[in-house]
Amino acid sequence: MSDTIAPDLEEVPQWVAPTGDDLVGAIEAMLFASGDPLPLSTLVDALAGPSEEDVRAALERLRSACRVPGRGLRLEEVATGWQLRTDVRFAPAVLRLRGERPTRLSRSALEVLALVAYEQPVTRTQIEEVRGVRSGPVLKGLLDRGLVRVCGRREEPGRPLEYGTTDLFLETFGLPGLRALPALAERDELD
Amino acid sequence: MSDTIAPDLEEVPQWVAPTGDDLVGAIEAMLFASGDPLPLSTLVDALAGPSEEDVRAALERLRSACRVPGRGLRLEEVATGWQLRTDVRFAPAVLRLRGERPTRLSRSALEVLALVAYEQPVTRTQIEEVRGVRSGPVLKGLLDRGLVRVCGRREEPGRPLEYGTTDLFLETFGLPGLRALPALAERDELD
Amino acid sequence: MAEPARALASGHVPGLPGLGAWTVHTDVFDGPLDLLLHLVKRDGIDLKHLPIARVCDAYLDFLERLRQVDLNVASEYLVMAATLCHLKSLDLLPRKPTAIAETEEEEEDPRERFARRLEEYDLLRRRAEALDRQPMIGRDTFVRAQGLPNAAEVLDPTVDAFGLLEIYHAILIRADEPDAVVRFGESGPDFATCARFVLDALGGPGGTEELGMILGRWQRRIERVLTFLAVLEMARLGWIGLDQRAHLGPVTVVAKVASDVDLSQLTTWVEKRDAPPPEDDA
Repeated sequence: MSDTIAPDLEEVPQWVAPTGDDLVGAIEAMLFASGDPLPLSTLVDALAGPSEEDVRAALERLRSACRVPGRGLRLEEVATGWQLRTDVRFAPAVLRLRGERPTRLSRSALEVLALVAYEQPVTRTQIEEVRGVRSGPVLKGLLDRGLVRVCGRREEPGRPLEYGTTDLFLETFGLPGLRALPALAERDELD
Repeated sequence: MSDTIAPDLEEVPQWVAPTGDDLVGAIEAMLFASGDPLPLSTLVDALAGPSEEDVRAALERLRSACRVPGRGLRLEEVATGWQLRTDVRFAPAVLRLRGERPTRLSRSALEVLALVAYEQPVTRTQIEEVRGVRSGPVLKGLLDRGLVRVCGRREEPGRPLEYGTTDLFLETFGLPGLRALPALAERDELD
Repeated sequence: MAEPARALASGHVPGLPGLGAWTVHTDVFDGPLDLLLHLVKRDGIDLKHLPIARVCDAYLDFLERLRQVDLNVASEYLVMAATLCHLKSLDLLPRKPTAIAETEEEEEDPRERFARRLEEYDLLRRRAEALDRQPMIGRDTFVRAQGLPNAAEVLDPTVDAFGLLEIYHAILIRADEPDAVVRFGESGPDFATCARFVLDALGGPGGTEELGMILGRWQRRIERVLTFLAVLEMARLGWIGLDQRAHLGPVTVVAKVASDVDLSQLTTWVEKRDAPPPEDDA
C-alpha cells in the first residue's frame, strides 16, 4: 500500500507509525474520516508498524475512552469492522437536529425482510409464494436501502436470483451476525 | 421544531433536554452525525432547553476534551459553524488509510484564490493585471470547485463580473471569517 | 516544480532532448512576473530600490538561455522583455524635475510604477503562501465521510430483532392456512352476507373484534376479500369504527350500529357496482 501512497519522497515525508496515545488518536481520526466500518486488517495495513495486537489494544482503549461521561460516540465492532457511531442515548438529539422522525419500514418491507433474513438465500418466487402477493417493488426498495442484496443464482430453470441480508441489515438491527437472529423457540420462551 | 418531531406522544417519548455531561455528549453526537458545520443557533434550537451560554460552554468543554492525549479529533469553529475534524497530526494516517495523496492547489490556483480572498470583489481583469498572466482557466477551476463565486457586476464599461470567495473556501481553510485570513501588510512582507 | 526552476535559473540547464517537454510559461514559471520575482530574489535585490537596468539584463539573459536550450518562450515573456527594455532606456534619460513629478500621481515614473507592480505581485505571492500554510481540508484535516447510515438514526424503534421475528412468525402462520381456492361452478359469496358476518361478530353497538380474527374465520380468500371490502364500506358509512393503536399493530373493528341493521344501503352500492353497464343509446 505504501508504494502507491508515497511515490514522491520530496512531497510526502517518511511515514512514522504512531505509538501509544498517538496510535489511539490516529485510529480515532481514521475511523472518523472513513465513515464506513474498518476491518482490523485495514487499520493494521494502513498504520504499517504497530502489530495487530497493538492495534486491537488501541481500539479497546478507544472504546473505553468513549464510555467516559461527556462522550457522545461509541466504538462498535460490527459485521464488517470497527465503526464510530453516535451513542444510541443521543439518538433523540440527533433526530431533533435533523428534524426527522426515525426512518420506518412499511409492513410489507418488514415482511419481506423477515423472510429474507430467516430463509436466506431465497428467490423472489419463494417470497411471493409465502406472502401470497407480488413482492418485486418491495424487494427492490430493500435492495436500494442496502438491507438486502443479491447473493447468487439458484441452479434451477430460469436461474432466478437469490437474495440475502447485508451487513447493514445486521447493523440496523444491532445483530453481531445472522446466528444472533432470535429463533422461534426463544420467542416462545418469552411468552 | 418540536411540533414536527413529536406529533404523537404515544410513540415518541417526551423530549428531555440533556444537561451536564450529557449535554456535551449530545453535542458531540450531533456534530458527528451532521458532518457539516453546525451553527450555534441550530444546536440551541435542536436541544430546546439549554441556553446559548450553556451550549457554548459545552462546546468549549468538548473542544478541551479533544485536546487530551489519545484523541484524534479537533473541534473547530469555522465560518458556518462548529465542526469536528481530524487532528492535523494524523493527516498522514488518514491519507494512508484512503490510499490518497493530499489534495493540493497549484500555485496559480493559490495565487488567484489569495487575490480573490484578500481583495474581493475583484474582476478577472484585475486578477490578470496583478498576476501578469491570463487567469481565466484557473478562475474557472476555482469556480467549479466551489471556492470562488460570482458575487456581482462592476458598474463600469462592459459591466464585468466580480468574484468573491464562498463559505466552502472558509470551511476548506478552517477560517471563521475573512477577517481571520493571515494578516500580511505590505510592510510585513518587506521586513 | 521548484527543482527545474532552480536548474534554469542557475544556468545549469541540461539541454537534453528528453527535457523538451518543458514549457516555460506553464510549468516552470507562472508568467513573466513570477520569473522576474524569482530573479530579483535570487540576486538579493531590494524591491524598494529596484535597479531596472540590472533586472532587465538578468531577464534578457535568462530568456536567451531558454532560447539556447530550445525552450518555447510564450509571447507574454517577450512583451515583458520589451517593457523592461523601454524602462531601461528611460534610465539613460534625465529624470523629470522633482517639482513636476510631485504634482500628481498620474505623473508617476513608469519605473516606479513597474517596481510597485512587482511589489504588489510579491505581496500576492506571500499571501498565497500564507493561505497554503492554513490547515486545509483534504490535505491536513478531514471531515467525517458520510458512510452507511448510522443505526441510531435509521432504526425504527418499534421493530427490533424480536419484532422481525414476530413478523416472520405471522407470515408463517398465514402461509400455513389452507390455500385460497376459487371453486368454479359454485355460487360465489355474497357481499351482504359478508357484511352481516362482520356485524354479527361484533354483536351490536360498542362490540369490538380484531379485524384479523374476523377475516381469519373465512376459509377462502374471496370471502376474506369481500369481507374486507364490506368493512371498508361500513366504515365509510360510519357503521363501524377502525382503530389501530400502534404503527403496524392490529386493527380493531368497533360496531356503531346494531347487528341487524338494514343492509339495503350496502346492497344498493353492491348492486350498482355489479350491475351491467347501461346500454349505449346509439
